[in-house]
Amino acid sequence: MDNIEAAYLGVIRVLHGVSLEVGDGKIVALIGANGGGKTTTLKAISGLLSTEQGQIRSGEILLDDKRIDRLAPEAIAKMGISQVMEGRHVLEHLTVEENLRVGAYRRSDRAGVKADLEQVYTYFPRIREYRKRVSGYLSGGEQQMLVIGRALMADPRLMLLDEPSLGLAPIMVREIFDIIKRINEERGVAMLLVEQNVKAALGIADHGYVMENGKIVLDEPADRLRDNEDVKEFYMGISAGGSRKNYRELKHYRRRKRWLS
Amino acid sequence: MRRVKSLWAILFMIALALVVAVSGCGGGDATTTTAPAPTDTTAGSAPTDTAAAAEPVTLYIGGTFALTGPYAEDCAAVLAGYQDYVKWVNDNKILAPWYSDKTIPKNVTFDVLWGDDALAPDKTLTIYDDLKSKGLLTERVSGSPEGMALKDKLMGDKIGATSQSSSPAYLNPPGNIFTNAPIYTDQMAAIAEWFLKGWTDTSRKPRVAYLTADSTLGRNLDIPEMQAYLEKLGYEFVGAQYVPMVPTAPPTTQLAWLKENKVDLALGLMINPGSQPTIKEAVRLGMGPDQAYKITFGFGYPAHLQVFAPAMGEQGNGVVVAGDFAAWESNAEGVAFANEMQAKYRPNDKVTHVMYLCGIVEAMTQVEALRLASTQVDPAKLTSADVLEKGFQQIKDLSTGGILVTNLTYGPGDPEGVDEVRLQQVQGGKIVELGSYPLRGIVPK
Amino acid sequence: MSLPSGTFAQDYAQDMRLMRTKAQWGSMGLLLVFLATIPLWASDSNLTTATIIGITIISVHGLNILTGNCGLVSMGHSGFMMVGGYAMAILSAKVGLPFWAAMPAAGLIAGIVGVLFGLPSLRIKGFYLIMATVSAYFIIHWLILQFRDLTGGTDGLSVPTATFFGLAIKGKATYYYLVLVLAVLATLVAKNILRTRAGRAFVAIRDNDLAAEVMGVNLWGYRLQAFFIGCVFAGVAGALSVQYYSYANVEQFPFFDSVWFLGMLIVGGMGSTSGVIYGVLAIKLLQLLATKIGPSLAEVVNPQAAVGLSLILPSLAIILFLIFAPRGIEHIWGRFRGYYQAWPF
Amino acid sequence: MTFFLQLAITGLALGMMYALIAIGFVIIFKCSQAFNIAQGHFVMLGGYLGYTFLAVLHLPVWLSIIAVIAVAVVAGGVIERLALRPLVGQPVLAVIMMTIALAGVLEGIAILLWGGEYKTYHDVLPAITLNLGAISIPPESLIGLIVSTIVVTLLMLMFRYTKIGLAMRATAEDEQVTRGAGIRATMVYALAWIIAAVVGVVGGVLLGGVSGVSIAMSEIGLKALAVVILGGLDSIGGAIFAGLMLGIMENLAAGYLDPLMPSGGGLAGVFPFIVMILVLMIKPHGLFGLKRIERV
Repeated sequence: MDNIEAAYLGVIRVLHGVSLEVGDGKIVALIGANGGGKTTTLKAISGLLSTEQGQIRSGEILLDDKRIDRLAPEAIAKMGISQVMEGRHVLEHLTVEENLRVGAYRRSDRAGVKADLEQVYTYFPRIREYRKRVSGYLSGGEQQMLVIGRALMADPRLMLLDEPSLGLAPIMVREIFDIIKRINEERGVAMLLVEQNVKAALGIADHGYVMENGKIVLDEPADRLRDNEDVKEFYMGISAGGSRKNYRELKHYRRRKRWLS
Repeated sequence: MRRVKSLWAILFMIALALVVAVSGCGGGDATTTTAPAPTDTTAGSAPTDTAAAAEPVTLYIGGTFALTGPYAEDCAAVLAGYQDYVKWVNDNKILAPWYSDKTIPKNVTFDVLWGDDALAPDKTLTIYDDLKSKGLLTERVSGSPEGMALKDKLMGDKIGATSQSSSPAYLNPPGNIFTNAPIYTDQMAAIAEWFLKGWTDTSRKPRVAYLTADSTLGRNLDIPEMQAYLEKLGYEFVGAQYVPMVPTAPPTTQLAWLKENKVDLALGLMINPGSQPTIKEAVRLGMGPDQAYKITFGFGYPAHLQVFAPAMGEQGNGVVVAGDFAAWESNAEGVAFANEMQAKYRPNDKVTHVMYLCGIVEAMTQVEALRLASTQVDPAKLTSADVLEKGFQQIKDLSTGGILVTNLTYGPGDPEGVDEVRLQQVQGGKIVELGSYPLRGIVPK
Repeated sequence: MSLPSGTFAQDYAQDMRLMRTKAQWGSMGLLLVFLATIPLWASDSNLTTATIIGITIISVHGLNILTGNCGLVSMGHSGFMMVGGYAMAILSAKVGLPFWAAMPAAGLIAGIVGVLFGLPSLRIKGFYLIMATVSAYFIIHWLILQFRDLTGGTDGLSVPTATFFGLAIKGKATYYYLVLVLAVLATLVAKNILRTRAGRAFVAIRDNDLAAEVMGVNLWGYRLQAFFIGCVFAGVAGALSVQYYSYANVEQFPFFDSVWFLGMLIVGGMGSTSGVIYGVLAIKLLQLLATKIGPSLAEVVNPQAAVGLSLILPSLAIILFLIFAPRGIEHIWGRFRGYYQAWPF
Repeated sequence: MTFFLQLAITGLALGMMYALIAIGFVIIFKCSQAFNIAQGHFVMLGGYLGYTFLAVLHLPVWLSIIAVIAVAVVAGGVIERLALRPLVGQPVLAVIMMTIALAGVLEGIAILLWGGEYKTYHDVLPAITLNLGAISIPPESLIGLIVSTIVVTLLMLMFRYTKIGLAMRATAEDEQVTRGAGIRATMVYALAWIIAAVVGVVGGVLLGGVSGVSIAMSEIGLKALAVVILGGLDSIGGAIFAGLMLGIMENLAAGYLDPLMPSGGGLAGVFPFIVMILVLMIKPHGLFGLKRIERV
């Protein structure tokens, strides 16, 4: 993804020259403050931006050197990119299994679908019990599992995960992240993870980007980001040496940020 | 930013509007330069001063037609009658084959002006203004609400009109909408009298109810005088059921109600689009003169029998219609005249609807009014008031060659042209005449 | 921002003023002179068209306040016109009220009926509200037919010629002037309503009713107020139309009129007072065009061509506007005018 | 009692017709959140097409049905592609206005093609009147009942068990998710319109056989909207239930209440609207509608 500028309604510019890269089979975390353009970035990749009167003004998005930034979301999905949207978009009035089948809609290999269905149930044994149940009645965590499972059913190469931990209990967050890691390791699916829970995200990611106001301000391997003082301070709520943040440090960060961008 | 906009915008739109409006009327013959009084109309391209009587003059007949909506088929046939009749008159310069003495001046030709009011009173009024400005000195009315809407204007502008409808409201106050069919209440009275002749059960009074269109037409008979007259004849009046003018579902409920209330005679004003599904459903429910449940349906709109009978076949048996027009099978002179015109002007698309005859009658009435008036006033200088007072109101004993049951006679305060009702019945898919009945004058004048 | 460059507002009062430059006053004057002289040169039928357009403008202003500004989509507007029309007819024909008293009363009655049917509007919106207003139309229609003693049922009701302080409002030109005055008045009132507290509340409700409520806008009160004001306009227009035809009949207010009114808002530009005028002109003139070219098409297609066309032409206009210019003529014009405003830059 | 049963059964047949038309509406709404006011005009179109194929061209019934459906498929597809697709993402009112304008165009075209006249083509459908004692069920109503039931069952099966049905249900719930899953939303929309058009014209052919064909036929669409509201916008089962209920209630009201009215009735025409406004006052989302919580 290179130098993307995106805007809503042709006026509201959200992304200003964002460039990022997700390697094969890697987990990349995209972190940053609210309204920074993280979700927009994901939607730009998956093509859903166009369904919200948004558009990519310039730049290009490549998947294996093929440009996908002009394609419809359906076509992008077909190329193996599958998005898990923020806020658990389960299809409430469909049963759990129907939800999963929607994920596998574009696939024609019946055997593969069946095997993947089984695998999803192995990853998330909890939702197996509810397979015939209308999914609107699942708990928040189960719904999150379901949507991840649904994205998985498309047999994707790249999964875009938008805030999978939102509104979940800490224990559930851990469970979800463990499974994300597992999926990544067992199936070799690349992941682009947008997360507020920076600690958890960087815990499983290989690489991380920090985004501010539609720009990438930091771009480093995950372990180095984890140790970055600014990241710690502003996104994880831990400041160096436990001291309270002060104005000078804030200024220092702003300066640094501007310099970087 | 909601603040006042530059008024240039409005000016621009008005200019645009004018361009559209003017280009719309452009090409037509209406001149918009003179003051719009009803008396100014020297129609066509007549020069400012007509010195010689030989100057060609075009006189217009016609008016509003409801070519869309429930009356569409009726009005389309009427229009065809108008158009053919005008061609014939222009070719032959006499009023009708049986009137060699009623000649049309050589310099006068007739033309038809019309507009489709789609059965909407407001459209009627707009078209009326439009046609008037184009030089139409008469008017025609396509239905009762339209007639009601036009009534005051016609009186104010002193314009005489012919009508396809025969609303009781035209009589009171005496207006200038001239009818050629008996007023609906008289039609109903005729059916009631006919039915009573065949009533043999002395143990009880026959029970009568209205089964009528849910429209101004249908509700025309819902007046106290009508009910009083039926009771005077010896009926027991049960009530009324209304069927939408064009039903979107079969009127089973209304028919079941008649059955439930043991009605013997159902009277109503229905036009073809309403009566076909109604009778079909009645037959299905086993209701009719020859069915398990004995009931007679009498309808009072002359227009539809010629369409109704062939379309319904045996199913329509026993339906009585109080009409006024001769059947196509009749050997009346007027019907032969109609056939002759059709053969000449539309050899390939013959109009089978009986309202074609109505068109001839109406057109003939209008032409006669214009002819009568132009014997007294220079045709180029005719006004609508002339046509009303020296034309329509002077028509005496005008023969329609048997299309109508009696000759037409009008006068000031007498817009009702005929004085008998002709009854017809469907028997074996054919139309059979049951005879004529006098008018009973049920509506107080 | 309809001002030539170089004109600035120095305080709020100035900013909100309707007329700001001499050019505006001038063009307004010209327009009024133009409108006032129409009866002198226009033909009878064109005068009729102008009068009907004037009446429609009054009615659509009401719908614009209700729908364009308050976001309450009503598809029963011609039903409320019918209420006003019949109120006028009954008050002047049966009660014998003079014209100047019957007219405002008709507007008021239509407004009250509007409020009655607007009552569900607190709980429902969107399509449900549209259907509630559709119901309102059919229920009003039915009730009028039922109370035959009062309304004349399907026969309709004849209305005596109006007199205004002894002066008979008779003849097309006189009536045209009456409608013209009222239409200009309605435009000013509509414009001014939007500049009041209520007008701002309407817009807030349209844009986000929940947010408006949180901000302390009395949702129910203002919604009913919008219904009331919108229906008063409709009632006055209905009364004028009945008075114009000197006849009241339910078929004078067909259901499809409500639909055309909404179409006029779409074509003109939802929510804009001047858009109302453009929209009414555009749709009415298209319908006129159809009736003008219809008879010549009648030879080729069928005698009903005029009616077919008068449905197809405005419908197509609405479709094209929805696809290519969803914000209406007003917006297009605004962009066009942008050049003029920036002049000489 | 006979009177009551007769009314009830007629109401049932009428109600099934309402349900059929309402279903067309519900399918479009479910899939694309569009309110199709022109559904009644598909019915009118069906009537005229039935008239053309059966009475003018004298095609056999089965061929006519196929031809009518073929025209409906094309019409539904074209309308969706040309008129509705450009509006994706526009506000609700724009879509509603679009379908109203479509109604105007369809009506205008019908007038241009067929004139404003009343047409009939009865006696084409098999006449099998069913007599239950004193009650008789007209054949068209009976056929209508059977056909509606078949159509509804087929649709239900399709939604429940086919992949395309799954896609349509999924799109109905969340367009972004389904598009993200590779389901072509445009295909689903087009299909919804096609199904709605087909359902509408089939209803029209049936209705035309009963009461003839005229421009006024589209009015039944407005009544069907009352059914839709009553049943909830997105519930097919609700549409069927509300359709039957309204059909029966309307008939009973006309039969028993009309004579009590000050000016003799016409209650059948307005009854669905009265019921609708009452229901909206009490249950703003209809009887079976899904209540969507609005997010601030």
